[in-house]
Amino acid sequence: MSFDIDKIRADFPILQQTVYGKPLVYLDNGATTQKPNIVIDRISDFYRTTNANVHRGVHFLSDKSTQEYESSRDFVAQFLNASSSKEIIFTKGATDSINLIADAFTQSILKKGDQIIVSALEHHANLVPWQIACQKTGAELKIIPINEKGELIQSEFENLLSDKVKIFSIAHVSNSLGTINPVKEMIAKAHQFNIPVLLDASQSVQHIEVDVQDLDCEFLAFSGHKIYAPTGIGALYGKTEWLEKLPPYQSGGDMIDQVSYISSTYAEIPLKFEAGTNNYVGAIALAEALKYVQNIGLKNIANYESELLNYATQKLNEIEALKIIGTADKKASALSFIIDKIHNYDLGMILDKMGIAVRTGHHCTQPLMNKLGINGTVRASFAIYNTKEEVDKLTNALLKAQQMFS
Amino acid sequence: MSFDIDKIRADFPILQQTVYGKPLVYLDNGATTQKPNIVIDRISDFYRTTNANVHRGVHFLSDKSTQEYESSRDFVAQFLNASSSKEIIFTKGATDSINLIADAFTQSILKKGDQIIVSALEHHANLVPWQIACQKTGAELKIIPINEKGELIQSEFENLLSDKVKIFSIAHVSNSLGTINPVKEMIAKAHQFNIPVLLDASQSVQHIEVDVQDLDCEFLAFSGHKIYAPTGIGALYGKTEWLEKLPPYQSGGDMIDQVSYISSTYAEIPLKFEAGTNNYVGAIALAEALKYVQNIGLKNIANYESELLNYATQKLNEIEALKIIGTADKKASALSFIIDKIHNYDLGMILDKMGIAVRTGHHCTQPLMNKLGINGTVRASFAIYNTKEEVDKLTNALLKAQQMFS
Amino acid sequence: MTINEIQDQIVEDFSVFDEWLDKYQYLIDLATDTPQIDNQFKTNQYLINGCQSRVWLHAELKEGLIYFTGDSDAIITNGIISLLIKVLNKRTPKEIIEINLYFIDKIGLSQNLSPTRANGLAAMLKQMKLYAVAFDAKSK
Amino acid sequence: MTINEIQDQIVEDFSVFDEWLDKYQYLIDLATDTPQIDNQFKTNQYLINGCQSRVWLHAELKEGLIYFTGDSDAIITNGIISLLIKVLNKRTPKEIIEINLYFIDKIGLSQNLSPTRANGLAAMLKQMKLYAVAFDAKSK
Ligand SMILES: Cc1ncc(COP(=O)(O)O)c(C=O)c1O
Ligand SMILES: Cc1ncc(COP(=O)(O)O)c(C=O)c1O
Repeated sequence: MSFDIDKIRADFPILQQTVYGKPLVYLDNGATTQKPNIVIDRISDFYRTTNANVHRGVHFLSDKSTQEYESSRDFVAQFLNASSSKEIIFTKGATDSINLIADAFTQSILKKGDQIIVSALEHHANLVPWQIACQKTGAELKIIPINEKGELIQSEFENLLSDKVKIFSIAHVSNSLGTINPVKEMIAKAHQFNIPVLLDASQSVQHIEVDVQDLDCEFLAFSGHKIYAPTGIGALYGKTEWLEKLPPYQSGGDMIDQVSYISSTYAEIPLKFEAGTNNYVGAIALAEALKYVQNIGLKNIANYESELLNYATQKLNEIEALKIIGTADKKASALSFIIDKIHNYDLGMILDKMGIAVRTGHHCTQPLMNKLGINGTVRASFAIYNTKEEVDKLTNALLKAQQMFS
Repeated sequence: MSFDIDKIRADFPILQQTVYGKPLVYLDNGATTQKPNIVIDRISDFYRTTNANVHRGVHFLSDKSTQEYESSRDFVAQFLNASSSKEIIFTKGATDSINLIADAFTQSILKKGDQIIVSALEHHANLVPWQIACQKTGAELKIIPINEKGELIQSEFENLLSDKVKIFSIAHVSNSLGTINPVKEMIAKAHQFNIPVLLDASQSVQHIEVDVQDLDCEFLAFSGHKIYAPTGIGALYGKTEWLEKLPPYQSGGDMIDQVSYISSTYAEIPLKFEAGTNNYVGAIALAEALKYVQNIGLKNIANYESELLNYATQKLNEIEALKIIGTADKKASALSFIIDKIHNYDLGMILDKMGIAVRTGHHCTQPLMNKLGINGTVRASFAIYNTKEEVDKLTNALLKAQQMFS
Repeated sequence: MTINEIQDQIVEDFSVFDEWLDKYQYLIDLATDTPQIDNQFKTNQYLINGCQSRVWLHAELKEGLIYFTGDSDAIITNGIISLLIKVLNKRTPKEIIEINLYFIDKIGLSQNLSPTRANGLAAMLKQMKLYAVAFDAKSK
Repeated sequence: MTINEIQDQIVEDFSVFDEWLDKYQYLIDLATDTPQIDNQFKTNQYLINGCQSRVWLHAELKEGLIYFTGDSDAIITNGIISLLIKVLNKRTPKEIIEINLYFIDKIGLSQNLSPTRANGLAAMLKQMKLYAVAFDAKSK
């Protein structure tokens, strides 16, 4: 399929919205994406025709719901190129997925003296759970530093590798700087020390091709709402042998095999990690969103968005006193910047009044902002439905704002 | 508002569905309820007009989303009569809510020699997390036994009370037998020993009035999907002083105040317990569902459903060889039964073929079934849209099934 | 009779019913035909996972042919076991491994084949094939 | 001028703008009017939570009247502080406690009053009232 931007925009009803009388220019896709009609309708149709609780029923609707839920799992597996559907666990989102793994490692692997590696670019969701794991177990957190372009310093990463490291958890794409980390190479290096790797793909699955077998990561986490799916659903991929050996996270219905008042035995994976009534409608809508993305094609998406990002970078660089934060050679989606003497928050407020939605502040990467010596940035983050005209609007709005504050 | 059953049925589009060419008779409400148009439309409309990530944005849509999310919290607080909105935490569902509390008690309160009380009626979701808490801390699980009607034996409960008990967690209404437990009195008794109480209201909020201040429970958990709201959302109520002193559960964005690479400080309640992007659309739809319920009125609902349950009980009792399991004086929604010499699963299959959706098996209460010496039951569970005609269909179908197996 | 002759026969038997309930009545009636498993095999080892009812299945190889017996505490499940055994009994491992089982679809029970289905038809079938594979391996 | 006279004046000042951007331009221009907080008070203790920009607010009681000073690292926030101080400065604690603040609504900034709003207008207002309550209690 070729990339037909008009058709794509027509798929997203919210883009027809106006804000303060101005057409909405939605550039806050790093925070959450908008939903195409096909996903919204999937949810409504499901509730209108099929809904019943999964896995437990002998009746027609329950069976149909279960089939749709499980084939959604199959689709997620296919989308990530997992080797089996049982390697896919449906979670609440990336934060839930990462917490699940951090908890399992806390319970069963980490000990005093062990180490955990993360990077200086991490979102709080991939930092705080590991800090807590360290507090609970006495393990130590090691941070891969960045260079002035916002790229991880590979030699420093290599220095951190050792047999002491029990897990390495890293963002595929940085949410605040847009840096695409060379994770395939980094995973291979970690494997030389038998270190399992958790990939935080929250900012990558929607922008570039992700193949878990090619990358060879042990775990991968992402959120549905950032890839055109509803809120409240996400996925965790894990290699079978790892999921089988890790202890369960939450407990309750569906995740157990036998229960007595005294004790319980657990179900097989993936159900072992899915306690209670899962968000099966969310899972079904997630699969629908992934199908939508797959139909457009991730190669096409990556090309289109990268062209957009380059165009925006060039345009913004023409603005005097504007400084782009994060100038890695390989970037996706996010464009962070500051303007001399104007607070990012002031800029955000003025852009908002011109109908342009951007994010301001630390983007849940406070330590990174401290490291960079800034209090935050304005971040424009692009998705498949954004256009060069929107980039022009952003540029003009920034020029206008500059005037207002001068 | 008076109870207009035709109008109510018209609100639920799935009830117009046929199954194997027969009109759907949906009596599996204990597993999950169907959704009224107003809730389904709320989700679609939100995605079409308003969606943006909450709490973090300076822009118009983000602000609007946040306001709708927070006013949904206000509504849940009002629905439960909580004294403040910050006592409401949005979770994935009842299982998530109970796991949160069990984890917090495991982390910060339970020690070897302590005790936890649950009842013989509990759903696995309110049993297994406490078993695991016991395994992790060395605390001991005490079970309140039931009498032959399926009621908790109060004198035995009183015998279990002591200073050793650190938490008492109990279902308001039993999902498999329908028993309404006298929780207000039991909570008062527990308080004499300063024991905090978690109420599993998964099977009560949708059927009878629940007022947390009147009941005086410390915590309360329920799932949205069982009260006409979507999957993937639920709530946890907790008294302010308790939520303030318990440690956080998951960690990530939004739940922290300050983060450095070394450590982090936590946000105020309720955000302390809401890590990552929460299911804000689910929360908004949950509030819509609760409004729908409140408009009909829980008194009216309780009256109507209780009449239905009585009618069904009387009708089913007329069937020879049928035995109702659970004959408590006070019951809500669930009607469990077995028929001599016919496996519950066989019955369920035949009812299904007549368009009647019931649940069969242990209903996630395996220990209770073992205790009762049965391998499961057929459970019909009623909601606001069920009718006496549907009860008649169930009765006739059971008679027909009896013939088939004789 | 060949495997396919038996399958065709079953399809014909079911073709007279156009009501679901009649099909199930027939399954119920078939239940009594199931070659009864010896009581000594009614143990956890022979229990099949994934069914709401309990299902035991036993197989043995005699003179190159597999003999299946089974039982369930639910009658309809027993009827289904009975059908499966009718088709698969006294066949060589190789025949079972290579079987093209079309009758389930034709009699309208294929919805029951979903692995998520509580009756475990899929699980039973899988177990029968596993027996065949095991016997086949042994005889090599 | 009375509190309401000042409020009415602000409403009038804003009434000439029908474009959002002009209102914000006016807020930006107002920012320089903010009675500057003494540097010694620009500490965490005087920092207001709940704003994306940093906001410091200080109050002192002199001869029964409250004197507010403030600052923010964001200009628009400073403009808002300036408006609030215009209205609330040099009033008695009682006046501030009992105030009916209608100008925010009338100039179209009431959306900014939501407690979830990142600019923290609600948080600032709350802090100012807290000062008033504290001074009021002390003087009793
Ligand atoms: C009494 C009771 N508690 C807890 C649960 C668990 O709810 P969920 O599966 O929505 O987390 C259920 C649902 O079946 C229930 O009936
Ligand atoms: C890189 C990264 N990791 C994790 C998360 C957390 O995702 P969620 O809030 O959906 O759980 C985000 C979202 O902002 C992110 O950008």
